[in-house]
Amino acid sequence: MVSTIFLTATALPEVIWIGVIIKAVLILAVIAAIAGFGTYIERKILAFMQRRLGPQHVGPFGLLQLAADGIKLFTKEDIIPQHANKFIFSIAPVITAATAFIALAAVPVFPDFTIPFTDILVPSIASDINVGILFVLGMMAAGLYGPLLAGMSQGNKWGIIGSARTAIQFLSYEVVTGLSVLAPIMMVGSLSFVDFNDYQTDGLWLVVYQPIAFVLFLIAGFAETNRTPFDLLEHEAEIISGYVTEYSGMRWGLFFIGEYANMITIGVIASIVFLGGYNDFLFIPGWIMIIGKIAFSFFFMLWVRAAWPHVRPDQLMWLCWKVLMPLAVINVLITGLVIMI
Amino acid sequence: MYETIAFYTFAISTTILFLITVMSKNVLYAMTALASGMVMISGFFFLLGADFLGVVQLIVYVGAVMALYGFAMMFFDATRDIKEKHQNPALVFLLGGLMALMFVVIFSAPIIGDNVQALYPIVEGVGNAQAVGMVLFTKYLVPFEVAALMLLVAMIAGIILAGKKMDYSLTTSEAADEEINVEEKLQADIEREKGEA
Amino acid sequence: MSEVQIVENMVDITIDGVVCKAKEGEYVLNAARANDIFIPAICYLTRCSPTLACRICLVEVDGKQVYACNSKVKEGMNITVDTPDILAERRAMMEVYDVNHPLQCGVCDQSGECELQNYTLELQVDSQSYSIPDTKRETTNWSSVLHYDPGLCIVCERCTTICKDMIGDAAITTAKRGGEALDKSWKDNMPKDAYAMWNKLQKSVIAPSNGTGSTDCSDCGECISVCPVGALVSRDFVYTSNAWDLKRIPAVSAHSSDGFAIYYETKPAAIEDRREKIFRVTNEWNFVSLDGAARFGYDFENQDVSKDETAFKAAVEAMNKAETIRFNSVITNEEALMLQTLKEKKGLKLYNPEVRPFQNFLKLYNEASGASLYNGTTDTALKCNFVVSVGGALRNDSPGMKYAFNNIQKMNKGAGLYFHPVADKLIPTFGKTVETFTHKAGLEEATLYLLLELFADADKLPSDVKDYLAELGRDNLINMLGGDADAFNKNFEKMMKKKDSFVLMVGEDYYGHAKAENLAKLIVLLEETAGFQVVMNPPKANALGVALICDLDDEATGYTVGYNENGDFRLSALGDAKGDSNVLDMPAMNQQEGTFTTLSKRVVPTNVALEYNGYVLNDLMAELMDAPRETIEWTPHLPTDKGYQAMAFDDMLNTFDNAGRDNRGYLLNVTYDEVELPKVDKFDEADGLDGDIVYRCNPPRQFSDFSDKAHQIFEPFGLYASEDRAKELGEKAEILFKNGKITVDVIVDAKMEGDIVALSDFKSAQNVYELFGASRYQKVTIRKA
Amino acid sequence: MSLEQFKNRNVGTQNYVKLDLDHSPTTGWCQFKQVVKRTFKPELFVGLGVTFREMVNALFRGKMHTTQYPFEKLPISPRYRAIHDMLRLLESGNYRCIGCGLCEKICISDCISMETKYDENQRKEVSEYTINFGRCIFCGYCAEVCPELAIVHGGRYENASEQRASFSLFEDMLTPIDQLNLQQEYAGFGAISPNADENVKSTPLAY
Repeated sequence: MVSTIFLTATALPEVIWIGVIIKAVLILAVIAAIAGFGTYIERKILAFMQRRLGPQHVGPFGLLQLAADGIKLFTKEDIIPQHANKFIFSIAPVITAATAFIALAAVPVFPDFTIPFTDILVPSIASDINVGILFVLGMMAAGLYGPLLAGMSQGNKWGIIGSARTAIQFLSYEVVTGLSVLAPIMMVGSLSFVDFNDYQTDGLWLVVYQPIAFVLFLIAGFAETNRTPFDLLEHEAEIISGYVTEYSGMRWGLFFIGEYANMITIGVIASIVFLGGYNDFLFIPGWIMIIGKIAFSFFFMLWVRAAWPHVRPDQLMWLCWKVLMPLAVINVLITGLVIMI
Repeated sequence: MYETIAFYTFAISTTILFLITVMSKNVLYAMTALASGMVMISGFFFLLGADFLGVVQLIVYVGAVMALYGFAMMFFDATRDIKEKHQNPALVFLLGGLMALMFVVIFSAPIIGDNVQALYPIVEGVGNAQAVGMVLFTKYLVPFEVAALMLLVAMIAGIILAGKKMDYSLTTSEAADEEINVEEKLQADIEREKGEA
Repeated sequence: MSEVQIVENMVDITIDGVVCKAKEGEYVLNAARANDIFIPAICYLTRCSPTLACRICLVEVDGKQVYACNSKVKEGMNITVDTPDILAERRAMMEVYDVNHPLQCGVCDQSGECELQNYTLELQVDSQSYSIPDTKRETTNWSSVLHYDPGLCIVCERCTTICKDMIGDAAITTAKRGGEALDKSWKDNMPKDAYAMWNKLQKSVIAPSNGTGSTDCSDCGECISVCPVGALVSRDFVYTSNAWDLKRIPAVSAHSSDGFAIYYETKPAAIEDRREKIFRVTNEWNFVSLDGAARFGYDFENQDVSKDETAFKAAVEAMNKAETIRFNSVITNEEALMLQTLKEKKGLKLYNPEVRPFQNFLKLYNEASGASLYNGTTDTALKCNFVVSVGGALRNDSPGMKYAFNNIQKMNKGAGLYFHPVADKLIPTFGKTVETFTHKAGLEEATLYLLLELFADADKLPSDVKDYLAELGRDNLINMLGGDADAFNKNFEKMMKKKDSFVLMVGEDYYGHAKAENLAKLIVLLEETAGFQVVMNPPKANALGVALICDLDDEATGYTVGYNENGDFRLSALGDAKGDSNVLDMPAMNQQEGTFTTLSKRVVPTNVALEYNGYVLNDLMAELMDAPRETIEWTPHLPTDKGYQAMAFDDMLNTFDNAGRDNRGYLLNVTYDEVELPKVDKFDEADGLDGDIVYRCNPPRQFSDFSDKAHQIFEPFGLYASEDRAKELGEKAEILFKNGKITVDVIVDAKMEGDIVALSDFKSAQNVYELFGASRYQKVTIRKA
Repeated sequence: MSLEQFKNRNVGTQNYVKLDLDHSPTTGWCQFKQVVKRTFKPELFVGLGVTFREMVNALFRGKMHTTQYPFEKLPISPRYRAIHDMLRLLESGNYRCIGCGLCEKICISDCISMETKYDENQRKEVSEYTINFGRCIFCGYCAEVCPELAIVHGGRYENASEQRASFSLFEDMLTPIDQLNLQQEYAGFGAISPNADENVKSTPLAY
């Protein structure tokens, strides 16, 4: 997909290559680090919510727990089960992680900025394709092949159940995600994130116009990122670890990074599409606003995990097809009607 | 330059992937190759600047192939060791030959491509999505609506097929109880017959 | 000719309202026990005389209080075990026993097998009314095996009784304790019997009877086994294990031919060594008394054996090559049968110098008497009242016979005659009516003629024998055999009073005797004309089984495989196979199951006590020819024409019943054919040997390499001599035989008398049998070395 | 912690709270009421609220629940049955164990074994003693049966070790002689009952 970046970069002549590369590196490095750091945050927050201390002993406040985990993951023995399909088993985690990062290519995280003392303009987005939102959703959909192939290739019944659940859960919620963002897209009239951001520069946040779409998107987002209460495909109490049952070491870590990157992506999309993007808010600069919004949505996901139990697969499907999808369709209809009038 | 390299990369990988899809007996390989092939095809759309179509290709086919995986999961044992052996070398020969021919066509494509005129050239300032929308709702309105109708029919048919016995519960319905009763009756009959004998 | 039957009159008695059958003249206590009725008793031992030390067996007979252990059964007796008076009396006695008895039950070696504890609970003693200051009593070691803790002793005198009445050593007795005298006020305040018992208890303690601190006995350890409390314990066992941890494995002693019933008691050797180890040997002491070898010679197992395939292959090869198999009598019937099968199928020679003369002698006896086997057993011998021992060193050769000889004197008011060239100081102590003759070696025929003269019914004797006896003259014969005719005749009259059953114990000397045939005929004559029942003492271990099962050859030729014996290739259970490719490990007797044929003609089963992982003889058989899977599958195939039964090993019982009947295994069938009285030869007085004479005889407790291997048996290999003779010989002596010489240590046997010295034969490596040939006496030259 | 509260085996006097569950609706009207009640009660947000409140409690009101285990330890009940201790006589420092073997006998998982010998003082001495903690089920019978209160259950419940052997030998369980003054009298399972004195029967002694 590298070529995509090149191609779109050529379409934006004022941005020089180096800026795009910086942005790409930033995304890769920062998001990967944040994804790792996310595990620490998650443990801490879940602990606090259960009145525990959480990681405590590696580094100050346990901050270096991440490093310890990293070392552990990298040095662990890489086990490939005897009856697994070795090739597929090996590439499955890579699919998850890679698609998560590729999706981020089309996501604007910061406002454009110039590196001080140089003319290098770092664009807000690595690749501002005009169908950005669809591209991100598409990439996240492609990312589902990770769990799917992982579960199928490992020769383990829990894996198979995990991948079966992947197939139904993602296929179903893909529909809800798409329909829920369709209404804002209709209002903005563009698929580009930058346009979404710009649309909200002067007006109110889109969440005010589209509260139902926002809630639907959040719910679908939980399902897409495989988070509690929809973490059916690796739910320990039922299916050991689902599709990651046989994974160990860094292969397992890649799934983890992919999951956290996806959480960030969902947070970014929610922030830009519904919560005003990286626009300045009163006196607060835009970049702080966007970080705050992403952080909140990340925190919200953890909060929900601490508070709510997860649902059964049949409840999940019932909710998707019988509640959320009709709601989304009605929402789209009403939005269309309002726009027409 | 980059387009050329990208085009050849996509082209070759697409061809090879689909060949694997056709030739492999391992359902996992076939399906995975099919899915990746679909992703590769979307690359062509991006190359041509048809971002929207590219993304649609991604979303639609990725989803569709995932449904196929569902069937694969149900019908095949993915973990079984499968020997990749072909009983019909003629077929391999034929497909190999066709592929070689295809490569020739692919390599000559840029030459031919020079002479191809776009039917609906990209209009500056008009988004990809709009362009597709405009074409769909003007020139191809009737086929589009017919296709939509067909999908609706298919959907309803699917619902009916799947939902035929939706209100029939194996655990609680009286019908099931009756079935059990029937079995009991049968058992009783058999015993009575035995007794008589 | 027929089996000796001792007729017993059965009478009816009533115990606690139950009508029982009992033998007339039996003690009430024994009658009750035989009928499964419990009468408490601490001091009484079934086969010994009543001690009356504990007085707990008090019962009421026809309204009168008597002691059950010493009142005899009469027709129509009515016995009440518990009356309120008796219960009060018994309780008082138990309380007295518990006075000052240390409460060390936690560490006491009796560990719950304590009769004091049992009776205290049985009689519900829950409080104490009596007290007296305690005396300090130090623990002592009486010998290399005996450990005595007087603090725990309740002076029931079971140990002294068994030592005197059964073992015959009388090595321990009661002694003064120097305890506090009882306060006279007790006499009026407590039951009479309890007071008397306490009075005695407070004054006495057990001590060696020779006045020194150590016992001078055969170290049989029977006193240990009868001790009801933890006062007497084997030194090796003190504080090493609790009784409840030990697994009891019923077995047969592998040493003497008595086939004593024993229990190997095993448990894992140590925390770090989980292999089973034998911790001690116990016995049913009411019915069997063991000798020192049986009790202490238990750890002769062949340890740490694994299946050494190269040695096995070598063994198979050696067996194929062999012309002779040399073995001894430490072997089960099954193994003997295997060897016999080898002989039949492969034409091998079987060479066993230990058993060969015995087998010959049995055959001679059989020809002369028509009986397939001698007619007596130890059990029947114990019921006789006149016992004669000929041709055997009773103390050394056969502990069971010695016990019987002694017990007859003590229990049956019996009398005894002991003929042997080697004088033994112990035998005369068995009783006043025991006469010993120390005759010249070689004059064994004269002994039997004297017995004919003394006991034979003159009417039954053939006239030529009668004439010959008249010609010899009784006094002349007595004097010829080293006796004093006048003194003997006087005593003999006393001895013969009220005697009605006679037993003749025949020892090993006769079997290899040059005139064995004549001796056998004379024995038959004695049997026929004087009503003697005869018991022959098989030389060692399972000699009788080997003699009956195997068809032995006179000499070894060619390539020889030795089974626990010397040979070109050796099968050895002695643990000397390590690193020697010419030796294959075999299981020792405590590592294998099988049957023994005992002196009492009983086929008894023995079981596996210790693990053995190597090859057994049956594996070799399986390799050489068809063999069943297990050794014990040979058991039903023991030769029935020799009296064995087709009984499977697993069907054999291994118990005694309450009346003391031996139910182990089965008795050999003995057949009797009518034959004419044998014609006996005269003897020549010149056959008596003079000069330096060596007698092939082991010290007590030593029988074979196996007993020697046991760590608690110390009797060394050597030349045993009386004190005087040993002084003459010095520390080491060289003995020159006709066909070789041997240099050995000279060891004093304080109980021996005279000039004849005894050379041990228990070490197979020393090959003493080769030096002696068949006879046990050899004229040699002995030099100081 | 006193022993008395553990000696109270009278189940039922504790303050149990019984769970009061709603009855499931029987009529249609009841079902309707239940649906309405559940629909308009923001239970999901109650859940979020609870967790958030607890977080605030933990972070700012000092109500953190964690015991930092290897550094902090909670007191354990005297009746807790952890790794055994072998006690010494307080007066002389000798072993209390007399080697009677009752613990070995009663052990239902057969994990105790011991070796005893006749020592130079003519007493029974324990020469080797081991408990196989791989098999021990910590039932406490050994402590209960011990007539000398020599083997007791200690408070050492951390059973990780480099080798199994570093637990199971007599010396490891024995009170170190220099810490004799720290040896606690055992209060738990198998300890003598508070009224033991009353149960002793006196016996006349002449001295």
